[in-house]
Amino acid sequence: MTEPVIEMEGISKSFPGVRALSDVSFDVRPGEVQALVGENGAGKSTLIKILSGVYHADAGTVRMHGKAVHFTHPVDSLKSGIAVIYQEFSLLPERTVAQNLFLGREPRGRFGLIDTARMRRETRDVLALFAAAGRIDPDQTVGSLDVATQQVVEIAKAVSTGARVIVMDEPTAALNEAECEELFETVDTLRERGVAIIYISHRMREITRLADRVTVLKDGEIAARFDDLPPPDAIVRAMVGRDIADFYAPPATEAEIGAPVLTVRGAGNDRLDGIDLDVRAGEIVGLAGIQGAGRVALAMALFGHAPFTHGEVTLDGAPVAFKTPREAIRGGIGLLPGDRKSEGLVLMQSVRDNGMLTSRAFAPLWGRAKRNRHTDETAMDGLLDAMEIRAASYDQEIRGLSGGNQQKAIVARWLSMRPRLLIFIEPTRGIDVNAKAGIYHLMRDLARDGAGILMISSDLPEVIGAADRILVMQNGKIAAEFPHGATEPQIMHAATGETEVAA
Amino acid sequence: MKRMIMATGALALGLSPAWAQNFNDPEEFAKQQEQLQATAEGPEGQPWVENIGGDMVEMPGLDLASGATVCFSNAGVNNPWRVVGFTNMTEELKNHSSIENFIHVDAEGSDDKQIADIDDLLAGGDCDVMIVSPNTTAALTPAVERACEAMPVIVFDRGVNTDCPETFVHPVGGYGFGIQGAEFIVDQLDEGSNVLMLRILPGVDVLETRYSAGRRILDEAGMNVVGAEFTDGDNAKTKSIVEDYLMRGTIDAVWMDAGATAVAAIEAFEDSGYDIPVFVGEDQQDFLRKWQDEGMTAIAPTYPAYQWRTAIIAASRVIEGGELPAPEWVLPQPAITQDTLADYVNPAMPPLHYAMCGCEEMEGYPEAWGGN
Amino acid sequence: MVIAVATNQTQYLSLENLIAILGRSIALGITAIGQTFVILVASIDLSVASLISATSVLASVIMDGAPAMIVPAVLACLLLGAFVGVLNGLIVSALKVNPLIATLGMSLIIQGCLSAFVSNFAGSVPEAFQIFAYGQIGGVPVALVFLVLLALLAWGILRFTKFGSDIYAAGGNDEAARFAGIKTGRIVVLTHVICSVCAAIAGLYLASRLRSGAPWIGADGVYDLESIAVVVIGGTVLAGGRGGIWGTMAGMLIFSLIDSAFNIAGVDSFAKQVLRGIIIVAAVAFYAIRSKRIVA
Amino acid sequence: MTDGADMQTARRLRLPQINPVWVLLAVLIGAIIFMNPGFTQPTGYMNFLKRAAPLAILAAGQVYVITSGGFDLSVGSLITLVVVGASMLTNNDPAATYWVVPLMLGMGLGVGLLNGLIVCFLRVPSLIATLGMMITLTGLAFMWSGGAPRGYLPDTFRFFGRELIRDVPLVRFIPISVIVLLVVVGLLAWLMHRTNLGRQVHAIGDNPVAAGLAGVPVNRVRITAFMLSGLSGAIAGILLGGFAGVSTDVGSGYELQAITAAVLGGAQLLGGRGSVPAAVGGALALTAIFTLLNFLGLPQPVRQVVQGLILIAAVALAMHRRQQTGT
Repeated sequence: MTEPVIEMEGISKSFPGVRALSDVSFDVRPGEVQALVGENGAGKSTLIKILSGVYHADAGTVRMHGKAVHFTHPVDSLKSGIAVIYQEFSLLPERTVAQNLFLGREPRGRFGLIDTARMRRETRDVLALFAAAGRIDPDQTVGSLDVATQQVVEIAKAVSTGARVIVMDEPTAALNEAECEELFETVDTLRERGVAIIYISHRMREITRLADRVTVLKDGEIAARFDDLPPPDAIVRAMVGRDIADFYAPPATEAEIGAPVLTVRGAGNDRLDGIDLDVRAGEIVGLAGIQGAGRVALAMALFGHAPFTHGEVTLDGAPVAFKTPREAIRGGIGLLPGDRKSEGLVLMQSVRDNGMLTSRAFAPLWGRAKRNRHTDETAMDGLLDAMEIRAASYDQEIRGLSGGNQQKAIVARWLSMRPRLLIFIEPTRGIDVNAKAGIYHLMRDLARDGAGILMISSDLPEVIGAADRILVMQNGKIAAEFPHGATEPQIMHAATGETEVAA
Repeated sequence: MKRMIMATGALALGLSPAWAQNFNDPEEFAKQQEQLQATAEGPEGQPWVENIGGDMVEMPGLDLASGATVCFSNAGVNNPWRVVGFTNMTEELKNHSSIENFIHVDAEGSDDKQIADIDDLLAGGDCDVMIVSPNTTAALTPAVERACEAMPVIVFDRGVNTDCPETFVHPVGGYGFGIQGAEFIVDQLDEGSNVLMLRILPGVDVLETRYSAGRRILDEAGMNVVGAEFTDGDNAKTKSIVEDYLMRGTIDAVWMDAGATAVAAIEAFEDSGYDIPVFVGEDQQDFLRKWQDEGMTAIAPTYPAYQWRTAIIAASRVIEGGELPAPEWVLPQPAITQDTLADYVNPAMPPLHYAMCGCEEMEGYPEAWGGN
Repeated sequence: MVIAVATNQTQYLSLENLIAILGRSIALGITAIGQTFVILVASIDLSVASLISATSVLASVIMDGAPAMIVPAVLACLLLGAFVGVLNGLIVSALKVNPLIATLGMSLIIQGCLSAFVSNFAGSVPEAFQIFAYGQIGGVPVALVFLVLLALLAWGILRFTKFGSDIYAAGGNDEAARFAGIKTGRIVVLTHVICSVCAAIAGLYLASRLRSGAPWIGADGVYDLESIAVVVIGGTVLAGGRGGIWGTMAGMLIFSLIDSAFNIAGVDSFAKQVLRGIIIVAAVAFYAIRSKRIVA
Repeated sequence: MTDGADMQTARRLRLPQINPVWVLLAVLIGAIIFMNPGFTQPTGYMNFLKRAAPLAILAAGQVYVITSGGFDLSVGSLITLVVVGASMLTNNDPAATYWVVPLMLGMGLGVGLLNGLIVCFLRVPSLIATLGMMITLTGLAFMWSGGAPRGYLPDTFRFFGRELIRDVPLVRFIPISVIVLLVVVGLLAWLMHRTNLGRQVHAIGDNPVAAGLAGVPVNRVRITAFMLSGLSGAIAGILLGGFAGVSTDVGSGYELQAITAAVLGGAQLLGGRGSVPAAVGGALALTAIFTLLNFLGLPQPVRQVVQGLILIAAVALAMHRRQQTGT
């Protein structure tokens, strides 16, 4: 076996009031994919930040090729060949692919000026490694690329720096199945080229598909280390410290499913076409499809954010045509956006304020903030308590909470409005396993109370596990429908339109 | 070597106050003191065509096929005095058929802009005579020199450092203003009385000279100047400053270098429950009315706005030919006193109308000046 | 504006006139070039007007009419500019003070220091230095040539150098730039230095043009707000990362044209001000309305 | 971050809860009293409050716009327009006050509405939109009056800014403007901190996209914030006109002072955080600084320098604290 590129030994790190890592040892070898798993807050990010020089460890050593190194800045680690691909892309949308790839280390030509020709040429060379190369023009601005392609650029950027170690932090968070597969192939390519890969993910399927070894972190300590690929159950058990038998809530019984809450007939706009859709009371409808298939566009059309231009929509039997989110909310629709930080939360406000945001928005502008027609502070606190949100106080700014607790606060926001139809977009993105289960059960409880639920997710096991019925979108149309219990390949085929028409 | 030291000092922004221009010129002080006493030559009751002790030059007149175009580069109409003055000017134009076109460009108080304006006029306009009211003296000198090469130029209000213009129209000056006010205080009060001096802002030559003259006379008479404060010409600030001084002690007289905020200063006494002391204001209607209504002991030195008429008159003499006081046309600078107060108060006029406008007999009076 | 130009077209479009129009706004143009740099990194500089006053005074005091002192005076002004730029940059990047507040504070400090020592025109500029403002090369004013060269240099820096690329990166996404190894703090400081040095040059130009420096010339010209308006009208976004020099130059040209056209059309200066305000808003709305971003 | 860390920070946050602006204000008042014991007399502190009232009201309005994520640079010129306009309209007719005052308040609301509409629907950043408005309003004030004030303000109009209620027990007298200050600030503070409007102003300044998707009427709230700022400008204008009479540059510089006051009070530029009482505290502190420098007999330039230093220091300190507490 080859020598490790990176060895981290006895790493400890404390922040004021909390011990983030204690005595963690970790290594990764060339040509392997080392999966790093753990719940949110388990210390994965802290470990990576120490590796990349963002934080400094209180104790312990980091060795690269056997030599102790001290990175004081991410740039140091980058120069030594460690590249980190963060969840939030670090690309500049206004600049070209080539400019982004060589950001901060542009090749110089005469008089120290940037050698644009060489930059373009080398960009093409690097991109040639990737299947997506054909879709990318080095002179294109990154902003004009879709998310998956942007990620390719991001990885290409890491490769072009000649990185020997690439850290991928939940790289599939924004990708659909087909794109995930493309990414996996890219990872395989990198592995063959002898790059060491640290792969952080919550998704067991990706880990079983990719990982050579698995390290599980829990509460800042190593909970388990697998030198061979273990069965997924073992990983989950190590992560959460117990078995999760009832990870997904049980599907709806026939008796629970009621009359249609929402019907859509022949609706469309510039991104959607011929949408026919029913969501019944008590039912969770999963919406699958690749990125750009129109799932989010459909949600935003229903929600009035980018309305339908034609077709008929009824809500509880009454025809509706929402032109703004406000109208949709007033009509009884709620929506949990896919990007919590930028679309869901008002980060500097308190947990309670986040929970009461929508109910206040529909109360008189000059009315008292403590109490409105939908809820009041006591009721909201009760709701937050019921969801077991962990916060020092509901007066605390919400940005200090973990992703799962933040998501619950947004759910509470909608619960107080008692919507007829609730649309979840990527409800568990970036949320740890325990919290995921909580969200699934919440959705089911809501459905049982008679609401219709539309869930958009790029995580296929999640769609399969949580939904009573699965719709697959492709090219702005609903391409197929499956009952609970459909398999991943079936859905994949319908989403990509590669094989037989779904039954 | 000295300059190097200065340079080092300046680098640290430690510019020595010695660099400030000299606003305490005893010769000029004496000259203006004398001019205040002098009798002006010219028609009685029309101070805007009178002049004090100037030489006359015979203008040949311009040989023009049609009516003349007069271009006016104005420093700005950014204060009420200039507004009144500019109205005087446009009304005066109606008396001169020889002036067919009048082009007015406004520099909005910026030297840089005024230089560009003059260049524009030289390049694009077809001016026959140019009137310049310079924003500042030194900065506008080169532009005026260039203009002189192209056409006859008349300068008024502030001067320029060149004698190329046909004439420079101005009243007696800042020292004269300062002298009139301060001498009034000295006449009214005993030695050692408390005098508060209120100034608009530092650095403006016409205001600095008023202050230096006023200060000199007050000091020489043994008055106790309790403070000299800048008000920025702001009513609220003026009132606050006076209130603060009243909390600290009595004030027997207030001397002001410009009267725009005089009423606010008076109100500070009223609102704090004090008698109004001896006041030096200016010829704004609101001050004059207050003076009359409250029966104050006051004087209003003036910086007559009628000089704006004189500039047009000078231009027309250049065009038509005739006698022109040159190189300077010094206008009389009367102060309004208790004896003449009634002649100048006019409730129909706006509060910041300058009574010494010499405009009462003009055709558009009072509507053009905002009166009723 | 178009009507005014049209009715006066015959006399308006002479070469002399065009040069006069361009020459109106040299100081504004120089300042705006510097302002473009700071706005590109999502900063802003409100201290340029005071700095222009300070450097004009400094130049004219050091020169004090002596041709031999031109070089030291110019150097001193550029140094002062660089110093203020470094301070602004450090307050913004190291102390993390909102640039609007930081440079507003700096502006007050500079103006205060300046007014403490001078209250009027101080010193004088020798004939030789007046060439900067009044000299001509083949009928074209030296200052105009200088402005064009400065714009070309700025364009070259932004387009062809690593520094230029770093500026767009730091303005577009500070974190991404930092993780790419770009020392964004240093970039912010450097752009502030460029901005302040440009303001210092504008101060030198004004000293040359006015033959002396005075502590109010920057404030009188409203170079702080006008330079920002020019940059924004030129399509550079206040949020940083997008825009360029030629837009700024176009913005400057628009301002000059407005001024000249209003002068010729004889628009009363108060109405002129109203129109100017409306034009600034309209020009920015013209760009902004097409972008979907929510602004505040 | 783990939940444990959350609780830790929350606990530590509770200690320095008191806004530093009150400490600053207390120190300044102490210094003023030391310099001038007369300040403890009603004439001293009532004059101080009377003088600070317009700025305090302005800051209370400005904090709405700042919290909503914008700037309002137009309030200074709005003050000028109100004073000049009122003098033109009343024309020294005491009876005119009764319709001119509401009209001026309406004009303030109208200017705010226009600012809001430009920002919301023309998508012009508020810095530029209100800068354009500032230039335009100044021009309008001059156009309306022809460059110089044309009328007097009758005493009925000046009542609010100039008159006192005498023979009040304990304090001897209360200026009307101090009563106006208390009423307006109380109202604005209540609106900001007790009503849905206030919470939503915070929300749209914090994250306009999220607020919009949560159903917050972003444009309506933003426009309301601008209108309240405009209204506060009009009220400040009525007080200033009453205090000192008519001039054409009454309002100049007030917009920056109002922003400074709000920032001293801890309002976060670009939105999401702001407090009306603290902004008023900022305004009082700023006025106290000027008063103190006045007592010290320091010349104007020094005052500028001190103001600049305090401005930078206040924000730098706030940023430092924010980083320390990790919030």
